[in-house]
Amino acid sequence: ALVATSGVTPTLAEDGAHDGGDVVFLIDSLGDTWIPNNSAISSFQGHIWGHVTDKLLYVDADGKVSPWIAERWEQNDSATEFTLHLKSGVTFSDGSALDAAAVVANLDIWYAGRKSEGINPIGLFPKTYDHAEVVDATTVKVFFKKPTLGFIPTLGYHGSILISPKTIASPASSQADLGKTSGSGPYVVESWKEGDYVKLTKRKDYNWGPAAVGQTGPAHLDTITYKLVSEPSLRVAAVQSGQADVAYNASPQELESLKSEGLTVATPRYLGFVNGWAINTKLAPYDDVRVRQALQAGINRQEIIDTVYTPDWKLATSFIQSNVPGATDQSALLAYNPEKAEKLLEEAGWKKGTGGIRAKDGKPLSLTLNSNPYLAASKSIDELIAQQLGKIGWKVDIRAYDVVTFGQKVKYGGAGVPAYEVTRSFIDAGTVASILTNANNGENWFALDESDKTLNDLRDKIAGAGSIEGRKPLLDELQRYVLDQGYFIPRTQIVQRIYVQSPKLKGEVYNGVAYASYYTATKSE
Amino acid sequence: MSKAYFDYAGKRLLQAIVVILLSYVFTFVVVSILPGDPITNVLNNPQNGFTPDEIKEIIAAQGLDKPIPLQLWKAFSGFVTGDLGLSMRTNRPVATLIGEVLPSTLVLASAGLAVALFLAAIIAYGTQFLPRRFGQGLLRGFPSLFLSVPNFVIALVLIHLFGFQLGVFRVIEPDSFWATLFAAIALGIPISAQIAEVLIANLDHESGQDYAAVARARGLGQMRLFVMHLLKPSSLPVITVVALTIGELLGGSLITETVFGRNGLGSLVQRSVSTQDLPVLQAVVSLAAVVFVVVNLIADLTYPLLDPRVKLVGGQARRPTTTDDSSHSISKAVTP
Amino acid sequence: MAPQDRLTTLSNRPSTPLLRAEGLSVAYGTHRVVSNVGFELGRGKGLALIGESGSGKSTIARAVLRLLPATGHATGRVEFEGRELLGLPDRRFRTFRGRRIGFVPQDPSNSLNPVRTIGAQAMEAAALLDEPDKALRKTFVLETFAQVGLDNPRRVYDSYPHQLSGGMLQRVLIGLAVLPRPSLLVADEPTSALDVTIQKRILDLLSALQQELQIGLLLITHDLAIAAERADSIVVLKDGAIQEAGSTATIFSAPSSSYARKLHADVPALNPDRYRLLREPGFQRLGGRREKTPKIEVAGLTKNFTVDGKVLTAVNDISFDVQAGTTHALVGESGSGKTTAIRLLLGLEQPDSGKITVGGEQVNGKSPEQLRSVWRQLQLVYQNPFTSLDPTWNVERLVREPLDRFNIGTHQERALAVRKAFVDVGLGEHLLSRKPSALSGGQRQRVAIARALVLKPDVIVFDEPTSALDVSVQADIVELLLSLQVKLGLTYIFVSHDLALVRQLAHTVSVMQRGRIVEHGTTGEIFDTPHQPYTRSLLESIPSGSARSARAQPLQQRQILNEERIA
Amino acid sequence: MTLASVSSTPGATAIGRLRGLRAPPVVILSFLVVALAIGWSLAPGFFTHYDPVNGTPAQKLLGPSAAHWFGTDHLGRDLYARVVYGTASSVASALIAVVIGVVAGGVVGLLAGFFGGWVDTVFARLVDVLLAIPKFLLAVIVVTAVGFDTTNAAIATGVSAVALFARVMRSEVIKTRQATFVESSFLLGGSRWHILWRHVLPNASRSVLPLAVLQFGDSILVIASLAFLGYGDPPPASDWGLLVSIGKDYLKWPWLVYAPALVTIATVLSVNRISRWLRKTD
Ligand SMILES: Nc1ncnc2c1ncn2[C@@H]1O[C@H](COP(=O)(O)OP(=O)(O)OP(=O)(O)O)[C@@H](O)[C@H]1O
Ligand SMILES: Nc1ncnc2c1ncn2[C@@H]1O[C@H](COP(=O)(O)OP(=O)(O)OP(=O)(O)O)[C@@H](O)[C@H]1O
Ligand SMILES: [Mg+2]
Ligand SMILES: [Mg+2]
Repeated sequence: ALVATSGVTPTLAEDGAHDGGDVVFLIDSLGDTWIPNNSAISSFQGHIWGHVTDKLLYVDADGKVSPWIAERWEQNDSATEFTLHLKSGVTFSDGSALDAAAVVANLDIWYAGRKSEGINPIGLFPKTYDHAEVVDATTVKVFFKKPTLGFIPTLGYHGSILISPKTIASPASSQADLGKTSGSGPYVVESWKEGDYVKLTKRKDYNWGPAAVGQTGPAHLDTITYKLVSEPSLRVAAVQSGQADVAYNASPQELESLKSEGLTVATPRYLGFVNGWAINTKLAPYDDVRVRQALQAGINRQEIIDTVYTPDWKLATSFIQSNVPGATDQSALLAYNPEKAEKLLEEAGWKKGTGGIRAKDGKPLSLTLNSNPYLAASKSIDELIAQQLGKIGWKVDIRAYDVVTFGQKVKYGGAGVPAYEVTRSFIDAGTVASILTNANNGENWFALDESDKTLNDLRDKIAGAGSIEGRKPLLDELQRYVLDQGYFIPRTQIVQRIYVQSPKLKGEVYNGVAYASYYTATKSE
Repeated sequence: MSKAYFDYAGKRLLQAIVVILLSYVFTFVVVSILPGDPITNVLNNPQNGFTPDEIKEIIAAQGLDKPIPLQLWKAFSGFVTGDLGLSMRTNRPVATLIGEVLPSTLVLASAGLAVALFLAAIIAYGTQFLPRRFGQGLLRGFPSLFLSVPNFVIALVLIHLFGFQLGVFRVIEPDSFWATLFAAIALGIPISAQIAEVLIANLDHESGQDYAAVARARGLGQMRLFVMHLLKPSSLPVITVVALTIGELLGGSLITETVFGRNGLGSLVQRSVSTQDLPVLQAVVSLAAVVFVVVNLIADLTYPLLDPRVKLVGGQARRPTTTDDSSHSISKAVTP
Repeated sequence: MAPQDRLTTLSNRPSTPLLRAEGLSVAYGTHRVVSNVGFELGRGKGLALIGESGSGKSTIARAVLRLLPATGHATGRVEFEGRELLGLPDRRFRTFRGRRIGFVPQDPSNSLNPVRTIGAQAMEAAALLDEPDKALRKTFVLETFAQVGLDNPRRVYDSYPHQLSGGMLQRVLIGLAVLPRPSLLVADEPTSALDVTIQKRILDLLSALQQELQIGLLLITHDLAIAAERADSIVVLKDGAIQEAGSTATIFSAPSSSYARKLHADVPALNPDRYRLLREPGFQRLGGRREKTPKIEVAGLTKNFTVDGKVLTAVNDISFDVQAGTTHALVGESGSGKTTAIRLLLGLEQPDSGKITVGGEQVNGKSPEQLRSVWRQLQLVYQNPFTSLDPTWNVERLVREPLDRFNIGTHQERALAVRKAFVDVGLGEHLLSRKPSALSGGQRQRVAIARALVLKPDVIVFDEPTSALDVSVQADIVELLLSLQVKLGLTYIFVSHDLALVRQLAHTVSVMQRGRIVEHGTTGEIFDTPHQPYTRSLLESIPSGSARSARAQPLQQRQILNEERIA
Repeated sequence: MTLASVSSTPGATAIGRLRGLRAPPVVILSFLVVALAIGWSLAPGFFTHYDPVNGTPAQKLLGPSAAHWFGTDHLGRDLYARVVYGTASSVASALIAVVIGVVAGGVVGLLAGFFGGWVDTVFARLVDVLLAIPKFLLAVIVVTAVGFDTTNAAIATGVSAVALFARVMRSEVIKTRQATFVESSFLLGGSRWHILWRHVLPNASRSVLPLAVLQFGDSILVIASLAFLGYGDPPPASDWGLLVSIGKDYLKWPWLVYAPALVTIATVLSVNRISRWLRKTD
């Protein structure tokens, strides 16, 4: 058989841990549709896709890109043509080969979807994609209409999962049945039930794991069962009492005592923005930089961590997570300084009135917070911040919507949305600047349009930067500027995925989007 | 009897069909009040990075831009011909989704009903045999208490006590016998209270009737009086009440299933509600209505055959007794 | 042991009375309703407990049968064949129930379990016989059914209670009570829920059984005439205490207590001419101005109802006239169409054919709006004072309602009119602010009459206005009505099945049977020279009070039945 | 038959009857509990000096003690204060639900019962639809349609109770309509409207009152259940159901669940006892 050229020879883990074992992973939701394109970026279904499918490239927790199904890759100077060299001998669980043709089929469906059937494109896949060609069985050439530096990191992003061409060709309603979908991952779906569980069994002939995790052969654990238990306290209690092995999304407050009971607690951070607000600068009074700066100084971030979270959470040092390559420490701008905040507000003309609420021209200083439904602790933090801001004269209203209504009503720059709460991952810090503004399909987070010259300038320079080294000072400048202007108000670094795990289970790895992979894990009796 | 009975049955059948169809339309209208659905929701999430053009194209491809009445008509004609359509959230046939979860809910609901009947019978019949001062007051207090404890509190307490503290069942295997039993208890307790209240009211009423005194004067002991005379007339009207609790069994399963982690109709509704998966909601509501209507139809059609007191007049069943003077609001509310 | 043997053994001990009560008091909770009652009943004798409603009759019966509700508590002594009953433990007392002490309840329609067949319940009574063979026990049941005069015992045996008429049910109940051959039968108003004609048959049956089987009968009734006819001795109760007790003859002919005397005077059957003076003006009008057009004219009235596809003629071609200032009575057994006739008269139902005029105005064929002017002159007083007054209104508002509705007079005038009507019907003004529930039955019926009177109508229609009331209350109301008639010249239509009452107050009478008027005439004509056998049978059913006259014919069947049983 | 009721005092109100000491001790206790709940909702500041919204984060998750009767929550707020301040919204929303149920259901039942014929048929089918959809499911769907907050949950609960009241009202109206006193009023010149408003409505309402009281208790539970599923007001509101719902995520600190749960149970139980007593004395 063909042996991967750059792989570690598949062996059992050296520490003598044994094969076998069944893991039960308790999860609060199993997401919605299983059509791969539509579901791959779901934060719940990503757990399953991570075991059932492979990606062309691997991105680790520090954002480092390494080979996986693609052993090597090249690009032309203008970054409009890429050549991918695939591992040979890789097969999907339905027996078909993961060859160049399969990769082209995947690239095509990622880009275009089949909209009339309800198969969406992968939204984050570069819109500049033109087409891809099979050069030979293990070589694919990809063409773009415009330079697309982000293409390579995108291949390691969780949306870019490789699916068997047979599955891709099947109609949407068949794709929606997870049991009928074939990937090339170390596990296959043995059985599943919507809203109930997904049971995975290991694929014995798997032999093409990412070298970066230190293992390429078959997985050790026999089965992994993702079981839906929607109550957080029940998930944790089940792991405590030994009825399950992993509880996902435990309540942060409980973590300390769980650790002291000997359970493993993992709070991996993904690569992306910290949890915080993008401020709508169109909406009074947040069109006044002094008010924004007062907001920046009026939040006691340490108290958030002490009250709602645990020391596993990190203080925000910038508006991007500190593990992102290129993140710099801007803590000075984020220090809690209520006196400064009050002074800024006084200067801006907001005087304290009845009940300690500040007002100007008869209007109270108010802030409406729309708690992010994707982050469990969001409401508690909002409440706490409301208390903190209340002390310096802010009137804070909290609204909580369900996921759908949130999606409908709460948008960047929306009329009733002075502060949009961000929970967002990305792979490459280079893309950040363009998201913030409205150039090139940017999302215009601060509703600045083209009004802020400095920001636009930085954006253009970052986009045009030739090397990572050259980009670094520009990124630093961007971070300082955005925070100093009070455009983005960080709360804490985000831990969107909390794992409480039985001590018997060891050796899992967390990737750049903080998913736990049990491909490398073992379980002792 | 028989012509009157068939008139009555025919009329009830027709009503049942009308109600089922209307409930379908009703759900559609209510759920359509709020704009939004799983598909546009995904598209509108900025994190997913769709361009406005893409969004428009996909929405048009799904027919979601059509006027509401047109969508209703399409869905409704499908429903009438037995096609429940595709779930917008999961893209799978609604019938498959319901088929997957229905057995679990049916098991839970039947077990819940069994628990409810068992508890109600113990409480209500117990009042007939316990000494008036001590035990009766206690037993008679149970229904009120049962009606006052939130369903989810019972469920939480049961699961923590029996699932974790005592380890009677494994919480992650909610379909096992013991887990089902405790879920059924959580579901059945409030319902048992309603049945028990009606039973007690009926028993009080019947044992206060002259015929009970006359039977006692004929030398019957308490036990024989109860078994031979009171049991049947006081229990028969419970058929009607039980049929009406079907709705609550299905509705209550929403919370019980959520807390116990069971995958049934209730939790399907919860998942669909939070994403406004209209086709599923409509199908589930219609199914609930069908079950409710059919069960009540059966109850209404068999009741006149079982209870000789019922008179069928002008297509309506009348029981010329008397729950009136016991003036018990629940039984009043539920006796047609 | 065959029943006859037991009968003989029992009669061997004549010294102790069958039932003896001494110092019997009963309280419900703390509320004492029977105090210190004592009486004696011999074997095969009859004792009647009489008294107005609420005087404690049923309570005594229940105390003897130990069927008091949980709140009730009896003290004193009740001896049965020398054995004290009240102190016996429940289990021991149970052997007396049914076997030695039988019970016939008041309301037959509610005294049998509606969801079990008669047979099933009869077999319970039969189980008290010392007869191991089930088939034989069933034979006994069927025999007993025949004995109490049920025509088709087998059909009765298989029926559910609702499939039988009230009279049949009462017979069944009596049969079940006597089947185990008890030595004491307690009958609590066994006929008050029944028709006059059936009432007589039942009472005859009880008397016959009492004589034949030597059963002691404790009969409870509020009707002195019945007591006089059926009992050897009488106990008169008022407010739970004995007013007078003694042999029937003495109490009936020479009541010593004033209460017993009033009771005697109030029974219509015993005093047919009590209101002679008050009725005289009406008779004069009747005789004098015959030629004038009558106040009410009813001609060829017919009304059909369709029930489940079957046509039922409730009123069939009836005609009658009523002269102004007189009382016309409609009598007949239950279901004969009396109520339907007066509902047609009032315009509450439309006749299928026929014509009705009241005070010169035509009633039939008019809409409710058009009838308002007729109703101004024509009022109805219902049978049941408990349901004809809105329980949420106070009395003053109730009586004022018609004035408000017809917009009569100013506010003050209305208040005055209400007070006047109140005085007219003999009610105190202190009652004006009360709700109906705080009034006694008699008071309520007076309020109902006041409501009709306050409009000063010419005609008042009464649908059995006193049948729910005590004799003494009834007498008061009748007197009131007649004096109002004298004073105001009102015209009455009076519906009743109580012929004795009708005889006391009506001027003319129509006798109805199955929707037709079978006989028509002045009170004198109808009561003295009835032509129709139906009328005669109605008249015969009036309890006359002529003591023990009606003791029935012996049960001929009995001999034969006993022979069969031995065979 | 009605002899017993002859002695009942005229025009007696519930309070009057209570004062007549004919209410058993349990009922008096129930009235006290309800009175306390009303007190909490009208003047919460009178019952606690703690702030329900702003706590001391350093004092989070303390157990019940003399200083904090029900302990403190995850943000260091006094739970007793949160329960007390949450009463107004819990009680008010249950009231809204009852009012909607009684008024809407009452009107539908009244019209259907009084007019009969096609009016009855149309209303009866609508009510059947509401009845055929499980009450809680209906509430969930309605609250989803109108948006998540406590008032909307109350509306949803009210809507789901409409069928019950319509049904009871209708049968009461039909019963009353056939009552002799109604015909009697008709004969005495009463118009249809007069009879409907002055006779039928007051009489039919008599059995609706205890049911409304019962429904009040039930509404507290339904709204709590909706809050439990996350369909109520967002924090820092402190409706009882919401408190239990938040507390369930902190089951290591069980008072966060038990304190609001027990308050809810005590209130609903009291309301139920009062309803039962009203039913009996009516
Ligand atoms: N269960 C009870 N609880 C309390 N009081 C009762 C009860 N039953 C009867 N009473 C009262 O006891 C008194 C006597 O009632 P009882 O039924 O013995 O009278 P009665 O002479 O049989 O009257 P009627 O002729 O109306 O049948 C009445 O004042 C009645 O209100
Ligand atoms: N609305 C109706 N629909 C159908 N049948 C009716 C109706 N009203 C009366 N009947 C029938 O007409 C017949 C006469 O009834 P009605 O009430 O006039 O008798 P009544 O002489 O007043 O009897 P009672 O003495 O019992 O009051 C009965 O057979 C009754 O069942
Ligand atoms: Mg009596
Ligand atoms: Mg009549």
